[in-house]
Amino acid sequence: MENWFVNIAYALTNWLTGLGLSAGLADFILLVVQWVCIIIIVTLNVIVLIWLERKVSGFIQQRLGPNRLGPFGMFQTIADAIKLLTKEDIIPSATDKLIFRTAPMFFIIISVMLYVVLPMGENMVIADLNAGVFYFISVGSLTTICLLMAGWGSNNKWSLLGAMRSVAQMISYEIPLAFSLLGVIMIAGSMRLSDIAAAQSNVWFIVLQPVAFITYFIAATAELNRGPFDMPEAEQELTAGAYTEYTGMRWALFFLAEYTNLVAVSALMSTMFLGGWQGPFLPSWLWIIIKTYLVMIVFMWLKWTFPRIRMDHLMSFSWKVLIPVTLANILVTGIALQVFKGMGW
Amino acid sequence: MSKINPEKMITELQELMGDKLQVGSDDYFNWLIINPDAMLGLMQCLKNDYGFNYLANLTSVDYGDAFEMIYHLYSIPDNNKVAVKTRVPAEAAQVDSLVSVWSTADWQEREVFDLMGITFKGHPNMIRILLPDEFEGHPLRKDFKLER
Amino acid sequence: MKGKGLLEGLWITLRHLFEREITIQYPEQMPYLQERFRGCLQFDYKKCIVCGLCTKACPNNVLSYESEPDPNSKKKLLISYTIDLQYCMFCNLCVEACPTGTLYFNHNFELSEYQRDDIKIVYEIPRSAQAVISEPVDSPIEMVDSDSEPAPQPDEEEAKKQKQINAMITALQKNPVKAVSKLVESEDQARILADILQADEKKLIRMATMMIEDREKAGKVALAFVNKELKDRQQEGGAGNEPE
Amino acid sequence: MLQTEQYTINIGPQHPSTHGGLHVEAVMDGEHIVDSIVHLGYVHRSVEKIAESRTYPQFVPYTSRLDYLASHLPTLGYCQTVEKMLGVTVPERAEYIRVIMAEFSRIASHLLFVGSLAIDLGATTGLIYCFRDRERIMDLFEMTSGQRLIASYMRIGGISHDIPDTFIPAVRSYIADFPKMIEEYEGLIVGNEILQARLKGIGVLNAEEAIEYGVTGPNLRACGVEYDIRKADPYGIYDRFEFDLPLGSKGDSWDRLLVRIEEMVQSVRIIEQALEALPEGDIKAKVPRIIKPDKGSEVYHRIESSKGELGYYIVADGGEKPYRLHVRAPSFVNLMVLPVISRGEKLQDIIANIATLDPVLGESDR
Repeated sequence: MENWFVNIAYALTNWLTGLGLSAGLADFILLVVQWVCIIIIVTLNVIVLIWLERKVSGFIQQRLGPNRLGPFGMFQTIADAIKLLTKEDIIPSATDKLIFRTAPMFFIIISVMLYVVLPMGENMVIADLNAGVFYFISVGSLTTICLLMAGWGSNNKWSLLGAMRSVAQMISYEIPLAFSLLGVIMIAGSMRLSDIAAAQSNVWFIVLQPVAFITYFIAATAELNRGPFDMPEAEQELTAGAYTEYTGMRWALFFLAEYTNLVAVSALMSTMFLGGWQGPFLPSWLWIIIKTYLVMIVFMWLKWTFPRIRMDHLMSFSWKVLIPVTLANILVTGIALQVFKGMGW
Repeated sequence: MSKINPEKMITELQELMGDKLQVGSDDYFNWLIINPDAMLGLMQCLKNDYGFNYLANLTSVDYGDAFEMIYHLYSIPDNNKVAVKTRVPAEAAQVDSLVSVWSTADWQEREVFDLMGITFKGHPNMIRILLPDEFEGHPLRKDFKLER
Repeated sequence: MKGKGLLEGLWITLRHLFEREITIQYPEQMPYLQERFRGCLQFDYKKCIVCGLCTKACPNNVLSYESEPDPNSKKKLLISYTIDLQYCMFCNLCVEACPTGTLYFNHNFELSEYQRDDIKIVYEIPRSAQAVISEPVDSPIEMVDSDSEPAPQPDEEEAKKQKQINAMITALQKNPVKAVSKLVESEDQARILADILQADEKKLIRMATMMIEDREKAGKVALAFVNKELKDRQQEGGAGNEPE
Repeated sequence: MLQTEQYTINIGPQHPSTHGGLHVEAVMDGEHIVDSIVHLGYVHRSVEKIAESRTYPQFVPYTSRLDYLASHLPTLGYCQTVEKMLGVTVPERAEYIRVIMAEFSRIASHLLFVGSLAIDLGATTGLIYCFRDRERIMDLFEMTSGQRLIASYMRIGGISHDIPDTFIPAVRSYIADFPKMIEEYEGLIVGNEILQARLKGIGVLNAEEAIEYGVTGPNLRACGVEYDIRKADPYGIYDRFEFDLPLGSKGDSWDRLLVRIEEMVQSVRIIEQALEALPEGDIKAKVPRIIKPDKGSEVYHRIESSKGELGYYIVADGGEKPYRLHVRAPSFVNLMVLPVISRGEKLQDIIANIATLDPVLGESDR
C-alpha cells in the first residue's frame, strides 16, 4: 500500500519509455498526468471540504448541516456546483472586463501551483525543489494580486475596499509567516520540503518549535483570508468584499481557490511541523491526508468561534506581536542550535 | 437640582411671558400654551432655568384650520415634567425650530415636516425623512386623500 | 491572561460540536404546535348567526359575507362567507368577537399558494344545502326552521330531493369532514370517511344520495367504510412501516 | 505626493448588517468615516395614518408590528395609553401576566441584540446560540397567545387569553436554565478578547450628549445615566418589583453590550417576583365593545421598551377612532446619534455601532 502511487508512476514511465519515447518526453507526459491528477484531487477535495465545513459549522451551532442529498448530505456540494455552473455569468457593464474575467482564473491557477512542491507521501513530490519553502511562500503571496484584480476590476467600492484590505493584510502577514518557518528551516538545515519531513523522524518540529507553530498558524489564517481574519470578504461589513460582483462559476472559482489554498497551507503545516508523512502503521500518503484534515478542522473550528478582528488591530497585532515574537524565536533557535552543537549533539 | 415646584415655575413663567402664555393642566401634565413667536424663548428658559434637559416627544396635530405642536419635556434625573403646546394657523404653518435647544428635535421636527407639513424656522436640514424626496403631500394632514 | 477568553470560546464551541442537534427536520418532522397556535382561519358555517361582529372587529377587512333575510323569521341567512387570508394579521380579534365560536384557527400553517386568488377562502352555502346540512344538533342557534316549510308536492319533492342531493355532493366535496361529522361518532372517523369519499367520486355520490334518502342507512354504510379502511391501514402499517 | 480623495459608500439599504432597511450614506476617507448620513423610511407604513382609520381595539395588532422583536412591549404601551384615556383599571392578574410577558419580550429583544451583535462582528455561532434560547421564549408566547413573533396579546383592559397550565412550569424551567445561557454568552461572546477590542472605546457617547439627543433605554444607561421609566415614572405595577438598573460608565459599545446582558438578568428577577405574586382572578376589565374616549382628551403615555422610551400620544375626538396617534419610537430617536458617535471611526466600527444602538427599523420608520 505504501508505494502504490510511486509504483504507478514508475510503471507509467517504464511503459512510456518502452513505447520508444525518449526519457524527457516520458517525464513530460508523467508531469501532465500528475497535473491532471492534482486538479482532480483538488476539485474533489474541495467538494469534500465544503461539505465538511458546513457539517462542522452545523454541528458547532447545534444544527445538522447539509443532510438531504446523498449519505449525510455528501452530494450537496455537487448539487451546488452544478447550480453555480449553470447560473448566468453576469459581468456588470462598468467593470474592467479583462481584469474582471481573468482574476478568478489566475487565482485558481496560482492555488494549484502550490501543490508542486508539497510532498504528498514519501517520494511523492512532483518537483522536489531545493528551495521548496521559498517557492511556496512566494507563490502563495501571489493570490493577493488576484484579489486586487478582482477588487479593482469590479469597479465597486466594497470590492476595492476588500482588495485593499487584502493587500495590506498580506504585506503584514507575509513577514511573520516566513519568519516562523525560518526556525524550522534552521533546524532541518534545508528548504527542501521532503528533507524537512524526513528530518522529523525522531521528533516533530511542533515540539521543538511550538512558538513558531502558533505564529505560523495565526499568520496562515490571515494569509488564507479565513475567519477571524477574513478581511477581504467580511460579508457583514463589505457584503462580500472583493467577490461582491462575481456570480456563478466565476464566484465558484474563487471559492474553489480559497479551499485549494486552505488544503495547501494545511498540508505545508503538517509537513513543516507535524512530521509530514511520518507515522506508524498507515502508508505515508494517508498520514499526510489525516494530518492535513485535522489542521483544516482546527481552521474551521476557529472560524466558527471567533468574531472578525478589526483591520487596525490586525495590522498592529502583526507588527507589534507576531514579528517580534518570530524574530525572538529565530534568535533563540539559533542560540540553541549553537549551544547544542557545542555540546556535541 | 432638586424637585422644582410646578406652581412656582408656572407663576414665574407667567410673569415672564405675560399674556403670551396660557396655563392648563390635566391629570398627567401641566400644559403651557404659548404663542408661537415666544416659544423659542420659553423653551430656552425651561431648559436653562428649570432643567428640562430631555425633550421626550415632539409631535403635531392637524385641527383643520390650525396646527398644534406638542412638546413633552422631562428633566433627568429630577423627573419633572411639563407639556408645551403652540398653535399655528394652517395657512402659515411655521414654527421656530428647537434644534438649537435640544439636538433631539432634529429628526423629530423633520418627521413632523415630512408627515404634517409644518416647516421649522432655523432648522439646519429641513428635508423629508421617512417619505421619498419626490413624494407629494403630507399624509398626516386631514385633507390628505388615501387611495384605495 | 490575554487569550483566555478566546480559549473559553473555543471550549464552548467544541463542547457543542458533540452535543445533540436542536433543529427539527421540518417537512418530515412537524414542529410541535401549542394548542392556541393560530394557523389558518376557519369558518364553521353551521354555527354562524350572521351577526357581522367579526367583520366589524377585523382591522384589515379580511372578512366579508353575503346574506339574505330569512322570510320565515327575523334572522338572516348566510349565502357566502369570504376570508381573504392574504390580508389577515392572525390577530385573533375576530375569533374573540364571535359570540358562537364560528371562527377559529386551526393548526395548518402551510398557507402558501401559487396564485393570489387561491389564498382567498370562500365558503359558499347554497340555500338548499343549508336546509340539509345545518340540521341543528349541537349548535345552539337554529338557522333554518325546516318544519315550518309547507309540505311539498310529490314531483316537486322529487326535484327538491335531487337538488338537495346535488347540494350535498358539493358540500361533501367542499368540506367533507364537516359534512360527514353527523354520520360517525368521532372526528377521526369523520376525517377517514372524508378521505375515502374524496378519493372515490362514485362513493361520494352514493353517500350523498343515501344521506338525503335514508340517514340511518348512510350512517351504517359510513361506519362500515371507516372500519374497512382502518383494517386496511392497520395491515399496511404492520407490513410496510418499520418501527421508528 | 500621493493624493487621497474622499468617497461616499452606501451602507444599505441592502446590506447584511443594517438590521432591515436602514441606509447609511458614509463619507469615507480610506477606511475612516468622515461623516455619515442616515436615510430612513424604507419600512415606512404610515402607522400613524392607519391608526386614524381604525377603531381603538382594531389598532392593537398594528402596534405589535412596530417593534416586532419585542412585540408585547409596544402593544402594552398602546393598551395602557387607551386605558389611561378611559380610566380603566386592569385586573391584578392581567397586570402580572403583562409584566411577565413584557419582561420576556425584553429578554427576547436583548437576546437578539447579543446575537446580532455577534454576527455583525463575524461570530456566526453566537447568533445561533442566542436564537436557540430566544426560541424557547417564542414557545412561551405561542403557548399563551397563539403567535410566536407578533403576538397581539394585550387587549385594552387586559389580555386576550389567560395563561395555560403548562405556562408556569415552562417559565420556571426557562428561568432555571437562564444562568447557564448567560454563562455561555459570557464565554463565547462577551469574554472574547477580539470582540472586546472591537467594542471598547468605540462609539463613545457621553451622558450630556445622550440626553441632548434624546437617547433612552439601555443606550442611555450605558452612558451612566440612571434613568429607566420603570423606575422614574412607573407604569402598570412596576413599582412593586425590586430590580436594579445596570449602568455603564463610558457609554461605548462595550458598555451597551454589558448593560443589556445585565438587564436580561434583572428581567428574570422581575419575572420571578411576578410569578410569586401572581394572583387569581379576571384577566380583562369590563370595557365597552365600542370604545369612545371623551372628546378632546389627550394622553401621552410612555413605557420603557427594550429600546428606550416608547411613547404614545393619542388625541380623541369622541369617535371610535383616534383623531391623532403619534408614536414616539425609541429606535428612531436613538438612531440620530449614529453619525455623532461614528465620526472618525472605521468602517468596521460603524457596523458595531449600528448593532449596539439596536434599532428596529419597523419601529423607527413606523
